Amino acid sequence: MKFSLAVYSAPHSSQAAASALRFARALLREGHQLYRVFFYCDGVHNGSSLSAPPQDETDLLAGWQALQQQHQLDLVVCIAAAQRRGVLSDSEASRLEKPAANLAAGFELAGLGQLADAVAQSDRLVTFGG
Amino acid sequence: MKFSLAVYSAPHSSQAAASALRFARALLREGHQLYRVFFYCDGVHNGSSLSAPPQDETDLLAGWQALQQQHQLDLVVCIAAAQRRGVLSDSEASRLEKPAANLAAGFELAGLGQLADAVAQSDRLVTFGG
Amino acid sequence: MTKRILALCRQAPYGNALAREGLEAVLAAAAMDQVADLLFCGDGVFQLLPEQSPAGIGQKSLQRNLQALPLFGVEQAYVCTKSLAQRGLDLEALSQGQLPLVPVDDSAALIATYDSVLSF
Amino acid sequence: MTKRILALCRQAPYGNALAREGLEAVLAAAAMDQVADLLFCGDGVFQLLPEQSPAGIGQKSLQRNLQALPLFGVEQAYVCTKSLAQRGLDLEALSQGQLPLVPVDDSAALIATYDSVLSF
Amino acid sequence: MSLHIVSKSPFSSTALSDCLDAFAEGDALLLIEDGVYALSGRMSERPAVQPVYCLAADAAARGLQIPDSVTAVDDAGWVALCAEHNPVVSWFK
Amino acid sequence: MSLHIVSKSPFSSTALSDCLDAFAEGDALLLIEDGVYALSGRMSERPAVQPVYCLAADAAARGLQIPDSVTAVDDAGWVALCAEHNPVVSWFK
Repeated sequence: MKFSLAVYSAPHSSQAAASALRFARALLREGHQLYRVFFYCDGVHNGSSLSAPPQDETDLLAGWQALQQQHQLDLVVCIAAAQRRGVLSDSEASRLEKPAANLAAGFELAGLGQLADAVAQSDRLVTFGG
Repeated sequence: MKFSLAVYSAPHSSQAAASALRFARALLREGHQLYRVFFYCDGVHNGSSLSAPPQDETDLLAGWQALQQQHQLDLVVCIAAAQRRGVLSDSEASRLEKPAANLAAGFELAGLGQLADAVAQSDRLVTFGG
Repeated sequence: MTKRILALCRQAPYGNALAREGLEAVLAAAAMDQVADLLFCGDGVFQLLPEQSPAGIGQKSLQRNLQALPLFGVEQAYVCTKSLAQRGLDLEALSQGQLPLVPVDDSAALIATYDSVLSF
Repeated sequence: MTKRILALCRQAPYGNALAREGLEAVLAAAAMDQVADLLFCGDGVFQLLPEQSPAGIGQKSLQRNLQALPLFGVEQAYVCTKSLAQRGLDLEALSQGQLPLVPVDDSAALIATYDSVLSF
Repeated sequence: MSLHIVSKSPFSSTALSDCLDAFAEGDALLLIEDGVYALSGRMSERPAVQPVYCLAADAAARGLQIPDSVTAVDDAGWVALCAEHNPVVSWFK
Repeated sequence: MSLHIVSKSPFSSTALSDCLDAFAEGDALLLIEDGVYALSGRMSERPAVQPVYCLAADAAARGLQIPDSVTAVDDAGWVALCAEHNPVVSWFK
């Protein structure tokens, strides 16, 4: 079955971000497909390359990146939500004349249309928020 | 009277960050002192130099920076909370071997002891969260 | 085959960003011909109060987003009557504008008719 | 003159970061000789349930932070009895460990005795 | 005497009811942000405590009328309430 | 038939009660994250709806026992519940 996930919460603030990663791993393990993970609202912070949790806390970024590599996941960060919150790709950083970029490898910025497309193309959409 | 503020919320996610800035402006206008603003939890995102809200939305970063310049405010971002969430100074970025820094001018990283010190030194502590 | 999509709008406006970002997602989907229906319930019904003036708190009115919905093919919105009653509100007191509001007593039955539900 | 500081702990552990970051702030203050008292109320009383095992959700137990408090001079913690009753909990069922728990019926009167209240 | 600041809707959060459980004679209540939804409908008629203040800008933002039993304040009034009371207790979740 | 996923404590959020208002015959309820606090105390004895599932890892994290009226699931069971039901409705605030 084809799943997509919508993630609205930042790592290290809400458990929902960690729940989404666990759910993604489990559905792939169970033989399902993961069409897309769409990071929206505070969820865009999952795509920040600068987060540095203490050694003894879970590194969600590393978790998403490993899963992305293994399964060629489509990890999409909403470009409008990310701009407001300061998650920028190289090209966005230069376009907006900002001093640095911080979008992590394995994630890409795209418009909200990618959420609508995920809903249309998937058998199930599961939202992680709060 | 000497105030300190504790800000726990990110801009563009919760109104609390905007409320804190309004309250800071008002208390200075009324002739009170602002000993320190301590950004904790998701509030550390207030100190990100990369946020780029749309032209027709309020730019809280510019607001804090203008107030800081005008009144030599002590805008302190909790270093532990900021590391987890990806808000890094130049020296933190190089120490943690991260590709970029994004702490905005006018803000500084410091430990949680600065919150305790703010409580001890101020007549009033007002918390903005949620 | 077009999917039937419901946006479940449960947040009051302005206090947090979810009400605004939810409507932006619905508008973006409609612009791509994925028209979602909307169900306002819980504190989401407060999005429909008339005469919101958020300039004093540095925000834009959400009512502009709501009134833009019909331009993108969203022709009506559902409102949970129980949520209204809990808050002492009448459907007639809400801002209808270009977006007619349809009262819903049985939100469970309504939700069951959709292929996908986006929670905001 | 040392200020009397109260940390008001109202959040359940693990679901969001505030319970953890609140305790970290209290520990940091105590390490600087600013010892705060703690009042657990609302869902904050769930921080005191025994036998928490959050390894399965990738988190560290908050109980280590609670048990560290006495090492920094926090000798007891207050617990709102009304919050316990609302949740069907008894004070005896909570994890006391090194941190004795003191039941409080009148949290208003307790709060009034402090110079500063940190909400978490 | 404490100032209690409530910033969440009483219809979806227990912030206000938890606050009222910790409200002492002589304390004051200030509604801000989504806390002003306490002015909506039935809850406005008989405030559970006195005095109750609300931020005028937050009520106007949300299209709410301020009943006679509640005192509207601007940002300067907000600062004054914080200066007049101690401790200031925030209820935001 | 819908799967309703509730992730907030019923003692501080209306997520669960709002969900129960939208619960149809044949739907299922899954408690995750702080939603598992619905297992605490009185609420566990007579579940308002059936069937009720909960994530075992979230209950264990919080030191909660799972009563007989509630079915514990692991992550694979969570995926299976989502595959078996449609739509999946999240109640997270």
